[in-house]
Amino acid sequence: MTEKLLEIKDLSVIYKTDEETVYAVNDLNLTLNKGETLGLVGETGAGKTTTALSIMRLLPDRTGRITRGCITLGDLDITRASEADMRLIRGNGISMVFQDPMTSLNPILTVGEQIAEVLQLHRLDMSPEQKEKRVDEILEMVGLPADRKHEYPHQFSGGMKQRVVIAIALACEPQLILADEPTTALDVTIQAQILKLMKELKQRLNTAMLFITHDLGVVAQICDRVAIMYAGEIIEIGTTDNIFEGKKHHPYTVGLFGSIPDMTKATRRLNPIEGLMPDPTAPLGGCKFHPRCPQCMEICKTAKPLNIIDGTHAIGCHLFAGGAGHDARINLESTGGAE
Amino acid sequence: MTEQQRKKTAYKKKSQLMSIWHRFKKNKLALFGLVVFAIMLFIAIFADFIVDYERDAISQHMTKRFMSPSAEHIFGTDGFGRDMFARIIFGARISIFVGVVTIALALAVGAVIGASAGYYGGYIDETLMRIMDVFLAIPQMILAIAIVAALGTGMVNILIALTVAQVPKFARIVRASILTVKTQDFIEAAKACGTSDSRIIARHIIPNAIGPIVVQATLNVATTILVIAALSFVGLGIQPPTPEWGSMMADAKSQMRYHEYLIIIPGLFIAFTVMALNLMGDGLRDALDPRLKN
Amino acid sequence: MSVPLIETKGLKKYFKTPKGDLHAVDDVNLKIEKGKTLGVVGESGCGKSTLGRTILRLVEPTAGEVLYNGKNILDYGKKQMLEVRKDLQIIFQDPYSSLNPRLTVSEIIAEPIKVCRTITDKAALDDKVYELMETVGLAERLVNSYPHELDGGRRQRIGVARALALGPQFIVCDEPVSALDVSIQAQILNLMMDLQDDRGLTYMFITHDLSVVKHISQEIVVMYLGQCVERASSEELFRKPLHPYTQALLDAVPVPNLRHKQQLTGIIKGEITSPINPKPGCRFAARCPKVTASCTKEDIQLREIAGGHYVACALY
Amino acid sequence: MLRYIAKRILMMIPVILGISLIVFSIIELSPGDPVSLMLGDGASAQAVAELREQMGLNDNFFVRYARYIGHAVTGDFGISYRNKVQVVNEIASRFPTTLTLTFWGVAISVLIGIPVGVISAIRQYTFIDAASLFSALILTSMPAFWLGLLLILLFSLKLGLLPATGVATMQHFLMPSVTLAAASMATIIRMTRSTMLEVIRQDYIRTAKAKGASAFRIVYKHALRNALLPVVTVIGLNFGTQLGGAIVIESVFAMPGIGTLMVAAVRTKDTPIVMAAVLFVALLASITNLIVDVLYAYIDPRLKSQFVKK
Repeated sequence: MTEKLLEIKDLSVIYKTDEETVYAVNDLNLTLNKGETLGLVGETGAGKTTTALSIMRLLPDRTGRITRGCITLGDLDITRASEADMRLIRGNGISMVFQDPMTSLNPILTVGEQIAEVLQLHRLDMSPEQKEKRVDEILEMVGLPADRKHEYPHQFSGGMKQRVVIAIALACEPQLILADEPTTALDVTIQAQILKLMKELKQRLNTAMLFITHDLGVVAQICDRVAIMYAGEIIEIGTTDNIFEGKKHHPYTVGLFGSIPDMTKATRRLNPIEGLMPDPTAPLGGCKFHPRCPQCMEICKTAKPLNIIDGTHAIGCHLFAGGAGHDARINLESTGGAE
Repeated sequence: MTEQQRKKTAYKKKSQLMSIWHRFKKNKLALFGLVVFAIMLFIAIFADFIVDYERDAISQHMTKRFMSPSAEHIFGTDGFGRDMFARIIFGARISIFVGVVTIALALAVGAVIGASAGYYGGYIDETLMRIMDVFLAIPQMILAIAIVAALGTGMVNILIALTVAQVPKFARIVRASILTVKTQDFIEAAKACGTSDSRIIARHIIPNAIGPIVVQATLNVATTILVIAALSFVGLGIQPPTPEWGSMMADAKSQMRYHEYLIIIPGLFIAFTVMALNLMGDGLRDALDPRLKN
Repeated sequence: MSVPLIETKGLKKYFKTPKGDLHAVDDVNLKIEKGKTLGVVGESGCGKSTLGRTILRLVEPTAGEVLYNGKNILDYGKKQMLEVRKDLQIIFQDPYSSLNPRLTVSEIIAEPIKVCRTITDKAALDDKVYELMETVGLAERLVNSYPHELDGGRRQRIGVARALALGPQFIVCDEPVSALDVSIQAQILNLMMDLQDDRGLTYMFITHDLSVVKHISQEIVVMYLGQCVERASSEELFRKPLHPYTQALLDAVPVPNLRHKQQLTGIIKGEITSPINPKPGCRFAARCPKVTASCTKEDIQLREIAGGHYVACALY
Repeated sequence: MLRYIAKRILMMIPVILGISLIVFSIIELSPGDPVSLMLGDGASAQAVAELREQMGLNDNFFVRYARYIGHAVTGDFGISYRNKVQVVNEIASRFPTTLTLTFWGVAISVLIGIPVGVISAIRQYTFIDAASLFSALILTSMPAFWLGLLLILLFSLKLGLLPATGVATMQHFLMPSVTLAAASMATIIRMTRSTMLEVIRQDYIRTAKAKGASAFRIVYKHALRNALLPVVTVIGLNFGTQLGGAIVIESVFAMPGIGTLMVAAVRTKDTPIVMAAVLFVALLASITNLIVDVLYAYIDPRLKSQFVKK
């Protein structure tokens, strides 16, 4: 039996500056169940990071704004929570792991201090000795010797820094981790180490994870479900099996897979999607993908496509409108891990 | 004209100077600075057409001493009965001239030193920069005073003193901007097709390094104007009776209790000129800086 | 046997650092046949970029030879070098810093031609620029745009056009697609392969992405801390990797296919160290799961194990 | 750490020698003849020749330079041409005034400049930010001596609150210190603001936010120290400028410091005094820079770990 942890409904986020308004996320719906890993896949500018920052309510102060929708974690409506409540959630209920381990640690504090800080903020009942013990414990959990806690970030390599960032994220055993391209900046052998670590820790602590990446290979390794984002929308979502093995796909998903050279067989030409992402400052009517879509129809230019359910699999595309037969307005939230 | 050329002209090339100007224009403060400085420059250049140097700014009129500002003498007269307005506008000529020429010279010399150090690196860089470090260790004002002590006061000597004191700073700035550009891949791309050193410097390095240097030059004209005034104020700069803002204040210091305007007016002119240059420099930095943002 | 287009013999590049010599490229021997692509893979800091630059003499090597059509270009004087530069070009990783922001698209593409004076007539030069732009798929309306006005994919197309401007024989491609999104990456890869087919170009393709390198190259060199640890045909290397480092590298690549889902078991421990004053012996020894006493005694040479498959490992 | 300090001190020696060589050469260029200055115009040719020989002025440049340095390290900077006293005594008697003035100038500029800069950054685009930027602009644009004169005009001549000249009490130092502080305070405000704004945009600040740290904690624990590191360097470099400024300000407030001594010496061509004063000030500036550098290496763990062996 699965239990809902996080629910995003009709989320829209814009970045507004004096010159322009960027529509970063548009009517996004997503549900994440307890203990599950959901991969959020898309190219640069798809709105993946914006989604994560909205969940943390860490959008840039002056420019970023949630214009519509709500995000609920358990009973708490994050979009309406006070800043004080949010502070209690961050680092405690939800943690975040960032892309670049080189810059995401404070250069003038020891790694021990930086891990201990989360405990100081959220574990008020712990004595200083208990906190110290917990720091040692957590460092060893992420595969670093505890006595290195007195060292500064510059004394660690990239992979080790990312372990420290993960230690910070896990210190309070949160229900949800938002991992924003946590291995993109790392070399492949280090990436494999970190992925393995995250997978093991997640299982051990039964934490849910929203794993943001552009790498379908990484998704195949560690995700239970996958959501594919394009231009601020989720255009396809399903179990990893649905996405990697399923017969029906959104044309963008097809293009995305066609762009990666397949290591398992020899191909001479790749089949990429032609064209570029639409301009995020000028909202596009109909399906966001229609200017690049090889199977574009008249209806695609005007109407927003429906989300067609096929068990655990949903695709936002008119091509499948006649398919499995269902009502017009279908939510993605009920598609979560039904097996 | 071939068909291709016709096509090329159809897609007009946007001048980068124009786009910098467009961004600069948006900054109202910078535009204000530009206008103020333009006015000062205009006054300095055409001072002779506005007032007569000998009669108004130099000759003493003992009957007209300490006249408060009035319609006849809008800024009043000083302790020798000279028209303050005339002295102020000729003072503008000196300050702006010395300021601009000093920086131009310091920039020219500093650019040669900094560019050689930055481009060739290694031993040349090391030697030149250690020498510059020694000069930089002496506070600019002190170095200028020491040179004045050796050469004596007077406009040319002040110019030399201030230039020498500024060279190391520009050598450093030029070197730093060249080093930043030098590491970029497009320099390597140029080398890969056999581009000569001189062409790399002229076409690839200078156009990309010039921005921050121009900004620094503008801001340093401002500080130099302050230094000239200060040197003249303590009596080591431009000597009386030549009208200079700082020495005018030194003259008036003993009478300031009763004739505040003699202190306030020249000070305001310095402050406005310097502020105008500061605003322009900041505006220029903002217009150039945002890495040619999209 | 025909003379390879490019060959290096004992190529070394050491950089002086305050802590000692950094062995960026240490005794690399390789051959690239005309019209083929040699892939160079390795993790950051393995010296693959320096290798590419050393071959082009953008960095002067410490020792060794670089043979182009059988002649050592390191012996060339300035004038001869200028001539040979037309044949040897480079495409960079970073589409931002590799284009001079003060020049327009057409100026960037025309620059190598102007420098080498291969075309002096103004109109003919314009024609050539348009032709190059069309070749790489740049719309002609972009002719007077500045690089910062364009996206990463288009900028990389400019970089390709610039490299093609002098009609080169050989191009070093230094991670040309790593900074790009997958769909754009695929567009550029297709373009490069088409160009190779049309013009018989020879590539040295430097990358850290194993799936890309397999896709594009016929032969692959695996580098670790400045040394070449394995060299084989692309197919052979992926089918039968011999060096433990190559094996680890292949195991670590996440494959976007559930049937090949790795169990994340064959992961090697530890991290790449710095190649400053390396100790004798195999540089991978510290991380190697199959390390033996003989690994750290003396340097291990690259040896041919099977036809065209070379490996530097004490196990074979 | 000690090794680092020792190394830095050793590195200072060539710089100081360089400074002295520059200053010595500059002074050598001066056209005036010290002997005729000392003996007056009516001296006989023989007396002049004897004194020249006695002072060693006939030796070549390097011999004289070496002799000067040789004497200088023993504390002998020669005798003032004008009032025939030991230069070193003259400098020593004037030095405390200049040092006190500079100290207060630096203290005021740092104590006001840094907090204002920080507040300005964390309240970017508010009225406070605009006001502090505007004041900084005004302060950098005003000649310091003019500000001094205006203060005298207001507080001494009009209101009669503070003494206009002299150094007798702390009150005497108030206006000069504020005047001296003004310009560098403006520099510190702008610098602190911009580094603070830069630091706030760093990834590790986002990490801190994601931990649930409060805005206040983020500023004082994560942003401030990182932002202040470059500011510390600027304060050190500014010290030299402050010393230069002190010279002018001493003139405004008629304070018997190195500055007024130097100005008078230049006017009367009292070369030994000018040389010694310039050397002294440059030395002081170099020592301050050294202290700041060492301090910096101590605060910044990235530098510290290079020198401290565990």
